[in-house]
Amino acid sequence: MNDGAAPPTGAPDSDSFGTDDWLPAASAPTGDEALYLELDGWEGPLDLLLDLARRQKVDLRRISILDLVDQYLAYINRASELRLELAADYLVMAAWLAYLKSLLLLPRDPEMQPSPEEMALRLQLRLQRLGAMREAGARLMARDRLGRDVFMRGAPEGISIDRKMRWTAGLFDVIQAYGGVKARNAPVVHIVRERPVFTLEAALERVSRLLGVAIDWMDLRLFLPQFDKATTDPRLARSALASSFVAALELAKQGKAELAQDGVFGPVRLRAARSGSNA
Amino acid sequence: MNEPDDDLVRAVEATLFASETPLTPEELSRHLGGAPVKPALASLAAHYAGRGVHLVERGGRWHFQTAPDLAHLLRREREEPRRLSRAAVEALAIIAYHEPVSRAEIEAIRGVQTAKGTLDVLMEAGWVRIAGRREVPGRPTIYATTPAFLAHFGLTTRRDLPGIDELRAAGLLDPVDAAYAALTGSEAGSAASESGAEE
Amino acid sequence: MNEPDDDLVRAVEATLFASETPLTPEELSRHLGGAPVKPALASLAAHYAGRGVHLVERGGRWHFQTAPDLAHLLRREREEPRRLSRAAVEALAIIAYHEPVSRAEIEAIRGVQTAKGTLDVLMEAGWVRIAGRREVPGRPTIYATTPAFLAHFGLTTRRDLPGIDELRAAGLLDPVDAAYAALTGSEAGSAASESGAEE
Repeated sequence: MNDGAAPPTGAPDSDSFGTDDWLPAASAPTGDEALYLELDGWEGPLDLLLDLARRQKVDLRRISILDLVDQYLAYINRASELRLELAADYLVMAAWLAYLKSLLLLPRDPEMQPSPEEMALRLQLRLQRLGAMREAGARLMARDRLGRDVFMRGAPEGISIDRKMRWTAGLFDVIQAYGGVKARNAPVVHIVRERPVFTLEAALERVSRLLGVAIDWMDLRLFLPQFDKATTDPRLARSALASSFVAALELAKQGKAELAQDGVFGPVRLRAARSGSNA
Repeated sequence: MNEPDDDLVRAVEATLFASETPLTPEELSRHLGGAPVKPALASLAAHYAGRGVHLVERGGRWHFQTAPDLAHLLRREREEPRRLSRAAVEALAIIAYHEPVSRAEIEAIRGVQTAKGTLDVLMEAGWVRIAGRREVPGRPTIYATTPAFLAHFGLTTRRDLPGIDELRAAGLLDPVDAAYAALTGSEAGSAASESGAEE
Repeated sequence: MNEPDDDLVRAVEATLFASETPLTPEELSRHLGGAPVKPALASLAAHYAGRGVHLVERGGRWHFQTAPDLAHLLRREREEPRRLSRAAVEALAIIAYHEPVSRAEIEAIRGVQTAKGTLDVLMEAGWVRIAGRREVPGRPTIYATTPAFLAHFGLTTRRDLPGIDELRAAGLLDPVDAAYAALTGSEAGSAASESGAEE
């Protein structure tokens, strides 16, 4: 099962792993060179460090970090002598470990943060955690596994659930749908609803009558019939205004009235035409 | 009869359970290193006799199967409420108001084609039935509502359905007025405009 | 404890035998018309405890499986389940013991980058699922195990993971920062050095 990462080709000296028996059998190391060629087998420098630590055959909590650093550096040096190509992260780790070693050996700088001891302890903690997870994985893989050690029923009949639709609709849905259908498909007849209007004829009659009794300019609005606002449809009043305005234009055209407006949207005024003059 | 070895019974039990096919006693025996399995089979069959699973022999091969009286557990129906589609509600309404009615007549009234599946859904719901054929050329199937339709919608008879006049009074039947009301913003037709707005 | 109804026990037995997948008590109960199935499950589990087939609970789901001690009889014809790469085994262990966990957290423990394919393999096996995102900057995807993981490795719950109590007690499931702080009594704040150490 290649997962796309560097394929684990088995660690060298795998019997020192003890719990790593789930790995493919390690190719037997025949000499230094073979051993170092296995560098691909490690999952990075931390993995290599863990392997080296395991070879010390002591509890990871009691591991000597200095020994471990020496082993790692020796390993990397040897690989370099053999002119093996080392991935950059191994070299970075080597440089960092060399630095750590120098800090651990040199006289302490109390100001230094983090202290070399802290750095060493953190490295140890990381190795412990990786080691713990590696063992946990091995123990997991060694369990009685479904499909390998234990089996589910070979030929289950299967249980099936047939879904049955329960259709729902309300009476109002049905009635409304019927109304909708009838309305949609009834022959379309356009009926303009009867509504109160003040006709042009009525406006003409009223405006010319009132114009006769007016003595000077009068606002057009004063020519409108007076409606009771509470009981009258406001549209009737608007209709009267419109009709009266058209009536005024008509009277002006006939020469019977004069129109005046002082400004845009200003009140429209009218008066009876003076004899001989034009609007 | 000698009681078969308990380990062998367990082995036979596990092997038959895990097997993908029924096994003959010979196959079982071969699988289990030549042990005589027949007493174990008999013992197992007796053990499972009253349980929910039986060990049975069919044509010389043994396998586990669900107890016959529990076979109904293997298939279950589950009801799922589902709203009728608009097309189905309309078809149902037309059938209710005009029954018996053919599909062509439903389409004429709806003004659109009605899929066969729409009527199937109504029949599956138990609200519409085939009421015979119209004696006209082509002898089309005609549809009518069922007593279950009346029961579901709380109607005693079809005459309980509101008439055209009532629909109009309820504002359900006047697209022109509805459109006018919608345009002028008057309150009269807000209910009607809803149906009027539908196409 | 009340003895559960014998018919119900038989029904639960038959349903679990017949089911192709493990079932939760809720699914079982729904299948059996709402009956309370837990006493029946307990009774069945006890009945099968010494037999060649066991009734087990894995991640809240129940299924029958062959007894582990009979593995040697059943294994021979079966092909080995997929062999996982070392990276995949480690990632799986880290997810199982730490879940939910982000890829960065997996990598922090392993000390190397985890190829995308590694997690894909675990998800394809049905053992690992995406469990949402961690509400921290970058909102990384977090991973957790599935009921199928527990079923495959014969775990009733994650508490049965081998050694998990000891690992937790030893602080080995805590991040390095927390472990360092616990060991030295210092604050966890000075911890940036951990990642700095790698670079």
